[in-house]
Amino acid sequence: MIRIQPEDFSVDAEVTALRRQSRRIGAIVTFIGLVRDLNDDDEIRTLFLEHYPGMTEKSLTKIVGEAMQRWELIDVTVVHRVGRLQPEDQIVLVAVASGHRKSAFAAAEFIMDYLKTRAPFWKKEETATGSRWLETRSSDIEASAEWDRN
Amino acid sequence: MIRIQPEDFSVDAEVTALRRQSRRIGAIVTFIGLVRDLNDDDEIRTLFLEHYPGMTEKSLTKIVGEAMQRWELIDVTVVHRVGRLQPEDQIVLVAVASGHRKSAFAAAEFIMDYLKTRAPFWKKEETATGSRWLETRSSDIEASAEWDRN
Amino acid sequence: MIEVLYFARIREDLDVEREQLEWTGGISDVAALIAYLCDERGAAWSTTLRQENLLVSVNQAMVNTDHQLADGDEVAFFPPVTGG
Amino acid sequence: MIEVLYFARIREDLDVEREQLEWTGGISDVAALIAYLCDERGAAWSTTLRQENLLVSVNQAMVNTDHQLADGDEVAFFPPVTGG
Repeated sequence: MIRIQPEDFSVDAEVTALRRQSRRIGAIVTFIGLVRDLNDDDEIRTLFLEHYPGMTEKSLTKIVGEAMQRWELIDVTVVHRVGRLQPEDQIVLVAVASGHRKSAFAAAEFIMDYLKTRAPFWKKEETATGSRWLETRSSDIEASAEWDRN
Repeated sequence: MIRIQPEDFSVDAEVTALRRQSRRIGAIVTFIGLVRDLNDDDEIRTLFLEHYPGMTEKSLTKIVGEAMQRWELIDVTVVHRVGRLQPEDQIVLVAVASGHRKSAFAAAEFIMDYLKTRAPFWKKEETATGSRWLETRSSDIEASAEWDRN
Repeated sequence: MIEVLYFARIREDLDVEREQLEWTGGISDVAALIAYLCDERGAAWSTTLRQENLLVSVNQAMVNTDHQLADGDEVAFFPPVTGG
Repeated sequence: MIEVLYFARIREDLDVEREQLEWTGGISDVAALIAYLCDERGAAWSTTLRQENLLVSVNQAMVNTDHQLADGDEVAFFPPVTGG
């Protein structure tokens, strides 16, 4: 299940829904991304998240599909927020349910690494000294490229 | 925070408590282990979890300490249930809070891999055809040995 | 007709969110579309659309600038993504 | 005095959960303790305590069978762990 929304999400509600999919789930790995209070030493006031309606959903569907092909998974949930967020707000949830933990860990990390470099979302930080669009981290580009090689 | 208890736990409550530790948390990775309905093709009726009070807590504290030394983490929660569990019950929660996702993913997997081979817990399955103590999976031994080499 | 969308920093730099362009055979591929826009609209557009890290999608799939265009295509220009 | 604890399958096989043994210099290390128990209690104990994958802890830390014992130690025997 893939959802993009301005509203906050409940990790418990999403994990509960995921658990209802099957009685064979032995492992659930979740990733929760939060707005950090400090980023490169400027105090963040708010974070604005823009996306490309339609293409973003397609990208996430493709990324999740690739994960389901690489590993034996039971189900995957991705929820990503857009719009104006505050420090400590939840940004993204990836939850992967699987029979065993190894595939759940690998798939959750894979989905986050690909999401960071391939899904059309853009972050703008608004600080006391003005606003700026974030640049892609080189560590994110490397993490994604690593999966391409394996 | 490390806890061993017969009672169920709330993922939301644990994650919320973890988030209160710091405003610099950018990533939380959680692992939830569940009792699967089927294991090696016998239908599980109940799962009995035994531990070594005192040593189990020490082992988990040591494992978490090793993770904190290997990676830059903000905080770690481990909750492990003992006693009689039913299919679909939660067994274990590992939640790792960090500034960035890479260390959170690695540390959560490390803690689970070490917990599986080093923390004194023992599972007994009670099925329609009798009861049996589970054997350590060779894949768990390999996963733990892999960290020893790196 | 070609629908052109602009996102994030690109949208702000050019001060346009979306527009429709008459499709002519001359705009054969993405590179030709970029050349057309830069020629017609001047320096600011050239600076923005000739950035090395500019990303382009056609019909919501990432493409290279040699991707062929057809009447009715939806083209989008945007910077490297930073979600998650 | 040495406190000896038995867990899981080992506890069930030997039908004992914990016991206290008089400490004598003769029981110098874990191997000597195992030898003492097997000699004194017979075949079932030998089978169980001589299993290749038997784990031993002293004072709640994993040890090898050459670990020296001292008066007041807490020794535990258990099978490979299966938590998580």
